[in-house]
Amino acid sequence: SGGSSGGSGGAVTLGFAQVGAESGWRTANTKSIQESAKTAGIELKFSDAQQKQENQISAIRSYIQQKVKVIAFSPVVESGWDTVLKEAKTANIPVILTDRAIDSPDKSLYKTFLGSDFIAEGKKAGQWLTKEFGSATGQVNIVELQGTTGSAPANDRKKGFADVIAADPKYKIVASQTGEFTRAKGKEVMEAFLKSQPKIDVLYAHNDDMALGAIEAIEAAGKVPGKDIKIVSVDGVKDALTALADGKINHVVECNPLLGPQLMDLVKKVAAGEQVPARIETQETEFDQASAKAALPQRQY
Amino acid sequence: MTKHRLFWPVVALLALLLGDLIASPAFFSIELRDGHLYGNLVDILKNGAPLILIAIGMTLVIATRGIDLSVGAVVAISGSLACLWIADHPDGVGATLVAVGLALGLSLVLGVWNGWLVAQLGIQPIIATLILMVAGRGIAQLISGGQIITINSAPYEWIGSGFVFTLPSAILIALAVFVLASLLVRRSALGLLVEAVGGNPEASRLAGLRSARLTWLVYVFCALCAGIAGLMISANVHSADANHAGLFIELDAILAVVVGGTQLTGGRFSIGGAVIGALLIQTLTTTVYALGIPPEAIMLFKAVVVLAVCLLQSPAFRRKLRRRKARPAAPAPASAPEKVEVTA
Amino acid sequence: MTTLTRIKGYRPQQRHLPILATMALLIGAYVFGAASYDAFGSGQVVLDLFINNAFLLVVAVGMTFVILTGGIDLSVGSVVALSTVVSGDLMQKHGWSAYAAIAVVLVIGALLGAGMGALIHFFEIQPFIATLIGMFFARGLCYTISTEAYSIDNPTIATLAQTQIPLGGELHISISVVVALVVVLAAVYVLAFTRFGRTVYSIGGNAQSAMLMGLKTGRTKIAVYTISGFCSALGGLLLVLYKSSGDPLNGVGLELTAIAAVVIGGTILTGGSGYVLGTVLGIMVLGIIQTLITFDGTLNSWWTSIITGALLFVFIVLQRLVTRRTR
Amino acid sequence: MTGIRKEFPGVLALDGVGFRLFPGEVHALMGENGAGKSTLIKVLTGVYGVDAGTITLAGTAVSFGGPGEAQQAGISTVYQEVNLCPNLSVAENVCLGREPRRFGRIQWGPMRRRAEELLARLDVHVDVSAELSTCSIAVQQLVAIARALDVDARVLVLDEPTSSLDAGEVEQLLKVVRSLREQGLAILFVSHFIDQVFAVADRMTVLRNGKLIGEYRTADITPVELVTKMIGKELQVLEDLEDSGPTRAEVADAPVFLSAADLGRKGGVEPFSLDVHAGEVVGLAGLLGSGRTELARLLFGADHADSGSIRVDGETTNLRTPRAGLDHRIAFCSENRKTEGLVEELTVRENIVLALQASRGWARPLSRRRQDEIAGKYIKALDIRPANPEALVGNLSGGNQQKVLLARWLITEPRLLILDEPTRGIDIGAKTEIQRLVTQLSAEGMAVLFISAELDEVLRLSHRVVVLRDRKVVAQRENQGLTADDVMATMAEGAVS
Ligand SMILES: Nc1ncnc2c1ncn2[C@@H]1O[C@H](COP(=O)(O)OP(=O)(O)OP(=O)(O)O)[C@@H](O)[C@H]1O
Ligand SMILES: Nc1ncnc2c1ncn2[C@@H]1O[C@H](COP(=O)(O)OP(=O)(O)OP(=O)(O)O)[C@@H](O)[C@H]1O
Ligand SMILES: [Mg+2]
Ligand SMILES: [Mg+2]
Repeated sequence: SGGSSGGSGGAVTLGFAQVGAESGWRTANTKSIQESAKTAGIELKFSDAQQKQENQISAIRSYIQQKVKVIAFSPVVESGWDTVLKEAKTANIPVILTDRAIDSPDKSLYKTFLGSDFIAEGKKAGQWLTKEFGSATGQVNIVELQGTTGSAPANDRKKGFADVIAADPKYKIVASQTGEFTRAKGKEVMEAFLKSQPKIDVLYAHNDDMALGAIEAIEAAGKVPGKDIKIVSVDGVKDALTALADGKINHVVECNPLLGPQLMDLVKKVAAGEQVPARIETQETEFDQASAKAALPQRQY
Repeated sequence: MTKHRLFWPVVALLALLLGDLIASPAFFSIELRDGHLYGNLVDILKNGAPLILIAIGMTLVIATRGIDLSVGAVVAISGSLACLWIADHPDGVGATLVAVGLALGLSLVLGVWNGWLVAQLGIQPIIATLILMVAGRGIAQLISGGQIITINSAPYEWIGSGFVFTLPSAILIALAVFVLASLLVRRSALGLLVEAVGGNPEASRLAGLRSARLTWLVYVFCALCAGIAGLMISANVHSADANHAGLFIELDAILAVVVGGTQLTGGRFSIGGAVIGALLIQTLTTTVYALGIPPEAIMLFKAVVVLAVCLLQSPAFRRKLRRRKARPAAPAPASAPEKVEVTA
Repeated sequence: MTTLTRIKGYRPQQRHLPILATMALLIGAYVFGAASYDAFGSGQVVLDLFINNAFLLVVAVGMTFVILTGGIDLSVGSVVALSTVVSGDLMQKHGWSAYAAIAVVLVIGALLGAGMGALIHFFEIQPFIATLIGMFFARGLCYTISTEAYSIDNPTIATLAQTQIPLGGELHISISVVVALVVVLAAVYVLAFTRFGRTVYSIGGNAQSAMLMGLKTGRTKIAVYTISGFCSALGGLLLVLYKSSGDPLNGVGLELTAIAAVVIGGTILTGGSGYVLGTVLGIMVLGIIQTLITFDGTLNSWWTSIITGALLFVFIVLQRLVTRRTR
Repeated sequence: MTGIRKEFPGVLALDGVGFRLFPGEVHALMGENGAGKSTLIKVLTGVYGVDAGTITLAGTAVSFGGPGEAQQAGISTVYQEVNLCPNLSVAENVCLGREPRRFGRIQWGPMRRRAEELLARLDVHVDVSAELSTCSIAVQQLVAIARALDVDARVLVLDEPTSSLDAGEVEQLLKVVRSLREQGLAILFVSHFIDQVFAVADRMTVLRNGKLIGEYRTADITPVELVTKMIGKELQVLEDLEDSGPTRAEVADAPVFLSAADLGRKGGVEPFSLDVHAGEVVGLAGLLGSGRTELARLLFGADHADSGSIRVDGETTNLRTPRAGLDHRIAFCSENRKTEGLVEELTVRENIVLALQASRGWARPLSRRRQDEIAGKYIKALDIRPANPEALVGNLSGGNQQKVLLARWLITEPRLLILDEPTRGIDIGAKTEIQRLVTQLSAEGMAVLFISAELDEVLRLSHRVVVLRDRKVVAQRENQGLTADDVMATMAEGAVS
């Protein structure tokens, strides 16, 4: 393999620098990109940064060396991209951001952003909660399973949720701990919550996996997830939708990883020098029990 | 009594538990729920079981002056393989046994691989096992297709979250391995030979020890322990997560071993100490959750507690402390010289 | 390699063998890359190795000192993160000048290192544990300062970061590379030509003997960890230049990469034997493995890990075989 | 030093010991193994703190925080075990901490020259840029001494500096010591060689079991009196050793146990042939670095031979590893007990049973009772002190460590026992005991290969003497009427046997 270079031939070469393969969500994201590149006839140079920004930067550098037509990447973190993106700009290679935004004030460094808004996801979860418990009297005790400390989705989903529930003092987060986005930790932390908190009404999990782990802890404690403790989480992976269909989860806010087709459209447009909007949100919904049941058969990940 | 090797690790564990009791009296409450014991202490045992297992294996590796960074990857591989098999086959005890056999067989092969690099090629252990640490997670992802494999098999789940006589099965498995390892090591000559190889490899070689074979053995044993731990971790959450299962567990395991009184420079080892160390670390984790320490502060909290534990265990620290205390009380040495002789 | 040296009639010293072997392997890998992938052969790819790994190089140099004494420093990743976060905090939140922030960061790094060294020397806590405590502590400090990444737009930092030093043709390096090379040269000098440097080796050879020989082992041990802390802080600053950001999640797992680089470079983990130059080569090995994979560009995530491991294996085994055969 | 008391957990190493040292004298510190000599020296130089007592240097009370401070105060010490850095060059080991510098930069050239000069004073000529670990233990010992001589010292402390040196080196060293005495240095000298002590010391202090027995002028005491004071009872000197062994004729009739043909190793020893009969004691004689150890290692399988073959009991075998040697019931007791012999953090018992256990394999452990039995027996037979099988070997005195190592090999009941400097650092009582043991074992049919820097010892015990020079076997002599001078001559210039 190898030996092929950007400009040669008719095919557009896309250099894509992925964050890593840290979750099923991410794997679905990667798969979607790889598959839709194939169908779109785009030659894909793919690299996996193993969750390290340094690696992503050096991958982008090597794409510049290889003179690919377009560079796309999902930033590991929001900041710190100016230097390398300036190099890309100097080399006249357009850049597309996927999944996460960057916070550079210089908007000319990239052509467009395609992805989701973590704060909005947190807000949606909060809005569901306020609707669900709108009529409740007395304090609503919430426990929160945070993502990896310091990571953007954790920070933003926490913030969006907190902003919404701050409106009413009856919503109280009685315990909030990191479950590191994993089932095992989600379960372990929930086990401890169940012992230290006398009354829990709602669980808000920053991703599905932690919610799925927590469900097992709740069941082991002899409680009924979805009834005794209501659960809302973010992502919308298949397992979570199944649990939602079974009534063990009450609400799932979608964060869609399947942005391959949308990305390839954009790549073609950008490569052809067409104008594209500066920000494109992926199509995302929210699921309740009914829509989960409906969506399950086609769920790929 | 204070001379016993396990004295200070046990004191440290008890001190931490005492701290918990003071901070949250409910910490110790245990009740019977759904026919099994339920409480924080039970959680510590159950969730600590995988770490205990790995720490046991790691102890022997460290005793030979080695280190095994690949245990986390082995955890992921073993769990993924077992869950893959179970997901593809109708559940039942038979499928579970096959899955367990496959996973442990593969773990064994991985241990042989590590042993080969260290004992046969003579590569430094940290690098030799780093290879599998890096590649192993990839292998696990390859097995699982990068997705979390969710399973539904009561017999398999029993390994991680079942109960026997109201006690978590995980801790019983860990206990069994502990007893087995202790017997194997102390009832046979393995313990002595391992300590000799770790204490002075060249002298051991000249004393006629087959150190390559021993080295091989400990890496295989360690990988097997990690394999069992992998089964446990995946069974506990009914799913295999190739990306996160056992992530950074090698650090915790090494910490457990060292807190348990085994030196990283090899030689004398204490499996019991490693078990205490692992329990200490798990207690610390559970404490963090039970006391509601905010996520931002967990690391600081851990730093402080581990520092306190290590200082408590450090003979040098105790010596200095004692001297400081003794100084104002008795400034003059007991037997002062009567006359000063002029010399040199 | 064997034949090459024989032709010249030059017998390399036993202790230089790992370095020569690594160098030969690196050249081999480069030639392979240049033959397989377009644009790999351009000199800039080599320079990019330095540009991308400048901060890691500095950290690994500090680590080399520690490992030469037979110790280990697990705190480097966290200290790197702490340095970036503190820089971000001081410059972005408190509006400090870049130079003041840099000074403070370096002092913090050195102090943390000295603290760990003191734990190791005075209380005889094993280096692994003492620096693990340091690792927790520094990472904890990061989170307490900020759980979110700072985007650093300080003009001084921006200029430093984006200045390219042309080397003729299309080739260029960054200021970080210059800093890293200066650190490497300083370390080479210190280790080879100062009493302190030789004491470092002697402690690694046999700490007890070094003490009985009347060397200042305690002071040296503390100094070594101080150097490592300082280098980590400096590495953190280079990372700030590299990424213009201060992120509490920076450098997770970096300690292992640094240790791996040092050991691949031929330094023995039990101390007493090894060279800074080896560490530089170790970094290059890790860098070139990654570059090869990026240029290939067809591997999905898990194959990336597997191939990285496999290439690491090939490098280490070849290195091992070469050094063994010539013995 | 007055009223010095030092207690280790469970052992009272020094109990109210006083000691005086005057400028311009050589003062010998005498005592059995484990009497407390090394401990006293370590207390003096600040390695250990004292529990009680004072140290006065030139009228002022001092207390050193470590060897570094002691050195600064003008006390230069050679500790008993070779305490150098094996990973550094010879030159560095001589000069470490005092390297010639310019603007803080170490001058490597001058440093090498200085090391060469210092070693030349001891008549040692080695490549000073070679790594120390490539040097034999004797050379290492000389390097340590050269290092101590380099200091601008007022006090020179030598703890068993001669334990693995042969006569020539010892003579050279004593010459240097005398000249330093002339220069007004105070010299503290520890040795188990009574004749050396009487040759050089002006005064001596005797310790026994950590207690001060007395201080004597050399002129006022005879060797026999001294030994009596050291061990607390009369010593029967074993003059009749030679008679107790089998006669030469008997041995020649005994079957050949091991036979080496053209065995050799590049960089080690040149190919040699050697037959060892059952019940025969073969002594190896040679100067420092002549290749005795190398030869022994080849016979055991510690190193792999490049050429030649070995036959054991008439069958050709391939001794690739020490393990193979052990399986053929060959035992090798290394001269370097610290790095190649003992596992310091294990107990006396564990060290003693190690080789036996290794040969049995891990699955057939010696029962604890059996281990205690064996350990107890040899602790008694060799008078290992403290007589505690659970003491850590690292905490034993040098001589006692040597005995432990010897015990390890004796219990494997080998058919060929290779002893490389087995009496290194052992007091005379134990030395005679070991010599008696060798004679007795050979009478029982065990073949022994005996290496010692003391030619007398070799001659007393061996049936045959193999002489090496420049890593080459130059002569094999029947020990019948062989004198030390004969052997010396062969060692020095070589001869055809
Ligand atoms: N670190 C230690 N811990 C415990 N006991 C010790 C330690 N060092 C020495 N001892 C004990 O102190 C006693 C005196 O030992 P020392 O080394 O001073 O003897 P020595 O006179 O030098 O004997 P040798 O002639 O064999 O060298 C011995 O019984 C020894 O076991
Ligand atoms: N002059 C020398 N220079 C450097 N290395 C030497 C020299 N002589 C011996 N050696 C090394 O020392 C080691 C031991 O040599 P060997 O032990 O065979 O000598 P020996 O006859 O036992 O003498 P001794 O033990 O009294 O020094 C070998 O590894 C050899 O390479
Ligand atoms: Mg002594
Ligand atoms: Mg010798």
